[in-house]
Amino acid sequence: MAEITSLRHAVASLVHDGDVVAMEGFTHLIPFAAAHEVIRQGRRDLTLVRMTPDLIYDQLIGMGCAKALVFSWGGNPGVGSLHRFRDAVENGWPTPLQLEEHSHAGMANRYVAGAAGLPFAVMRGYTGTDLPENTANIASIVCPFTGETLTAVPALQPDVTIVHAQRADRRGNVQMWGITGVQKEAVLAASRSLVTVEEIVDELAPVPGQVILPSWAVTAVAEVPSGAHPSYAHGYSERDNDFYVRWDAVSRDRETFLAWMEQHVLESANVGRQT
Amino acid sequence: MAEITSLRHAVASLVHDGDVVAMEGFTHLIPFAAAHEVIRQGRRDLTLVRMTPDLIYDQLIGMGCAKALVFSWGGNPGVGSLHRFRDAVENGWPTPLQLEEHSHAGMANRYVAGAAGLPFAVMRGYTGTDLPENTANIASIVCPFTGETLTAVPALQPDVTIVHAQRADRRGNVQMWGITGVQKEAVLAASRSLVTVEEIVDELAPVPGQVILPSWAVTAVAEVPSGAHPSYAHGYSERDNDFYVRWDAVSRDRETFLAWMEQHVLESANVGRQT
Amino acid sequence: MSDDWSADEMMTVAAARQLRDKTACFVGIGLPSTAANLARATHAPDLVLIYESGCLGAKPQRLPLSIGDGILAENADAVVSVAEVFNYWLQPGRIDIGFLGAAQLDRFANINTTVIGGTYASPKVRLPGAGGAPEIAASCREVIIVVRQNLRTFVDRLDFVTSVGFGSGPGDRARLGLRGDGPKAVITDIGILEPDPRTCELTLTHLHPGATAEQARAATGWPLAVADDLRTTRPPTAEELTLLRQLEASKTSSQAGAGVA
Amino acid sequence: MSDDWSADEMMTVAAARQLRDKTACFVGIGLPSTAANLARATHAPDLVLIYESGCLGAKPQRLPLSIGDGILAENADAVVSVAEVFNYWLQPGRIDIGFLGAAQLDRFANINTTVIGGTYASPKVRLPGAGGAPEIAASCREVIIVVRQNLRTFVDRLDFVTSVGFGSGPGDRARLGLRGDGPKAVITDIGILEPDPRTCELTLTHLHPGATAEQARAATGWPLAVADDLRTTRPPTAEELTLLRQLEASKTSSQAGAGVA
Repeated sequence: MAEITSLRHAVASLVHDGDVVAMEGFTHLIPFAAAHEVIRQGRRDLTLVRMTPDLIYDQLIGMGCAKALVFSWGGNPGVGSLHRFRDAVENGWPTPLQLEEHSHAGMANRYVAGAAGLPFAVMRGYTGTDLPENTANIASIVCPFTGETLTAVPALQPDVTIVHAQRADRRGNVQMWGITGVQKEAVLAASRSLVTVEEIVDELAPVPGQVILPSWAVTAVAEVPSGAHPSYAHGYSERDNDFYVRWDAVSRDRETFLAWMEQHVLESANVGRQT
Repeated sequence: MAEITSLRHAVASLVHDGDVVAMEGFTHLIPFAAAHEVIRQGRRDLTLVRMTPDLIYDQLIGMGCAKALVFSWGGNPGVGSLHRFRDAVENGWPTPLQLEEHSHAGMANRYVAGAAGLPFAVMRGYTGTDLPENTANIASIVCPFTGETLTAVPALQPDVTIVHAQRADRRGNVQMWGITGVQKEAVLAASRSLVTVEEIVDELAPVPGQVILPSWAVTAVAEVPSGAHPSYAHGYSERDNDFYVRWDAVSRDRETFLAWMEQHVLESANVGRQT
Repeated sequence: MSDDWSADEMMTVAAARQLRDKTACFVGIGLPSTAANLARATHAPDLVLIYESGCLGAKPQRLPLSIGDGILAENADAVVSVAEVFNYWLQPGRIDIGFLGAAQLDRFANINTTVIGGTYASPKVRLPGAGGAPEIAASCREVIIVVRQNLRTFVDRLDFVTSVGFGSGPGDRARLGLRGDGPKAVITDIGILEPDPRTCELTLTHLHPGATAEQARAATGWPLAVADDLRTTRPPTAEELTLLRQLEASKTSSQAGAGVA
Repeated sequence: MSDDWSADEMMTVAAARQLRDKTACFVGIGLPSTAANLARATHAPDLVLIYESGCLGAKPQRLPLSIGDGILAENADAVVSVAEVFNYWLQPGRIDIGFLGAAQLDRFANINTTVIGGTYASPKVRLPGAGGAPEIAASCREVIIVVRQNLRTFVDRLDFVTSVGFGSGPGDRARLGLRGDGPKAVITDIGILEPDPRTCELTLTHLHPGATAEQARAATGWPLAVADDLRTTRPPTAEELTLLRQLEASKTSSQAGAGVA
């Protein structure tokens, strides 16, 4: 059964230096507050896994928490580049960043395999592209019935997965709805999991389109209102699109970035929203 | 986009002699009325696919519609044997029935592979049992990353899948909820599909736990109230458990069975409920 | 056997007691479902019931009549596809206990639910088949088998291996790559059998009140091993019996009424 | 170029016109999303919009600002997992048209969105990467590419092949096992390029009003093939322009207001 605890305690006990950490949320429900706590606790040498690195990983990378990134699309959606990500790849600042690069379909299937307790997934993908020669974790596999050649990708099995959801009940059952991306698979694929939620309630009233993570499949739940800001929580908050636009200028310059992080994350208490 | 049509027309145009036909519904939403129409139209040499053959396939088998059965559990749930199924296997009556036998996990994964456009699925299963030596469609496969040996099963790709659902809208979008089993996968795996529904409505009000089959993924929709009887349609009707108990006596004897089918199915108009 | 309860009631109560609170249990219909719901009503209120129809954390208010009974979906934590139950929940080893029945059982707790007599292609008796059992037997952390003990069922050699217990003995599960620990107990109407830790062979460790080791031997198609410290099962408590009978009554009344809808 | 509309508007309108009603379209954010929503507002009211975030049959009331904009989920026929979008909907070839952009494009409509210059490990410019594009390019029945035409983008040789158009020419898609037909058109701010049916090489078939073949050649990093019957794109209608500008305005106003919530 999931432990209901504070964000600070959950991050301290679940996220260790050198871990493979997945934080998911497809535009929606991105666990920014938890990432900020990881930054405040000074985790290092993380292998960060995420389909769409987004601002959340730009911040972790720029603060030197990551040694590697496993991903499929690294941009500021609708705005442009992730400058900290680019600076790490192009210039090795603040430390070199090793990349393992896939397509969305590949990453999604890798989480599916992880959730299913299988060592790999089969898909149609990557064929004819330059990805296989630059990414070790892509292989061919032959169908034992038809002889057809398909693509195999290995399971993702993070040490810890962190997601944000709308609600949990007091037993630790988690409820999310709207666009739920690969969060369920990412949690089920991991050895440990932390879910931050907008609120903890007595009863989870059913919602159309909901995805439930039963308490016994989650390690820890922490109540962090606005914990997805500047992304959004369907039914609770809207996306802070201005923040995404402003981030371009903040992140473009190393000093501006560091000053912003110092003021808004490092000196900040455990709050969800910093603008 | 799905054609909205009569059950009679849909079966006549979609189900042909010799077809591979899947009718799914896990205890819930079993498309009995459609199966009765298949019987009335005298289809022959069908390869019937279904995880849990249940009374619906007992009737099709006893009426001589099937030459083969692909399945994972053939009983009258909570009651006992399927006597027509047993008579066909044990005595070849009314015609011999070729079996392809899997586990539930294997069948579910075969539908998943079919829905995903893959020729096979990978799973952990069957190992150490006598199923592989009696079922051609089970193979070993080696993980290209870890070297581990797993089990492969080929995709199910029925010529036509038939399911029952609670509702469709006038554009042919289908909505089902409650226990939805493998219906979505079975429909997506098939070349053609027919969905019978309790009612056709103007708007599909969202329901928690709903599964939607978009109109453009379905071939035909027919309104058949009580079309799942004696199984049930969550929110519309309850399971006719007495019927399942009574079926044991009806189906035990060939003549009693034929007389019952004559009276309740062959002479019956296109109605959902015959008791 | 006492007049106060039936052998089947003792069997169900003994099975329910095997279930620890706050564990996840993969439940088949019939006696396993009754036992699991009895456990939930007594010592294991937070037992997580998982049905292969897709219901995770089912909390039925009466006994379900089938594995896809609508009552299972109504208060479940989640209702998912059948593929998801097997792939995301059973296969990775998330489920603590699996409950199985058997048409035939051998000394290594391997199970047949497929065919009896004749050949596979032309059997004397065609049984329902595998259902979820092979993967439940393989992947649950532990397995409990509930089955009436008699010579038709407890056989020296299975006519078909549908689900693997300990295969042909020690080390077989590991060799086959089966990740759960295998059968932990076989609960019968006579007593309880547990695998010998060294040989994996089923050994009679408990007799239900009134039953005898001779009775158990006579109902077993192989030379039955009997534990040196053979114990007597604690008889059903008044509470267990009351709740069990309430559960059974809820099933009968819903069955009688179900045809009306 | 006329004073009445911008080159980007002409490009969006031309892209929208490529979409037939009652087909399913895999939509990326930005210009493809604008074009798809314009098509839905004009000649293709039953166009099925599919976004990789999991929204099937999205019917946004304003232009979405991101691929996971909540407005996409609100009136969608269904919202499914990202894995399901790719595995059950894209991979089996259920989606008629895929819309892609490009940072670099070659004469066989292969696309680079990964790195420019240097090496893969140490690139001059690190681009966002593949996203859904490789499998969209492989599995949609047809692909439409929307991209501004200039020498930086229309290159003789890609620095990285992220998504395959026609590979190195005729027969390559079949050899690679790619099941869709591949790129059907490249819509630019100058005109429309279509693959030659024989050679698969992109050929300029339409010029937007006011553009010239010389202008197109000068913006292309290889000797551009030009169709003998080079046609002029029909200019945007008043209705197309009005609706396009309303869509763009809805995006700006929601963007301005979105930070308040």
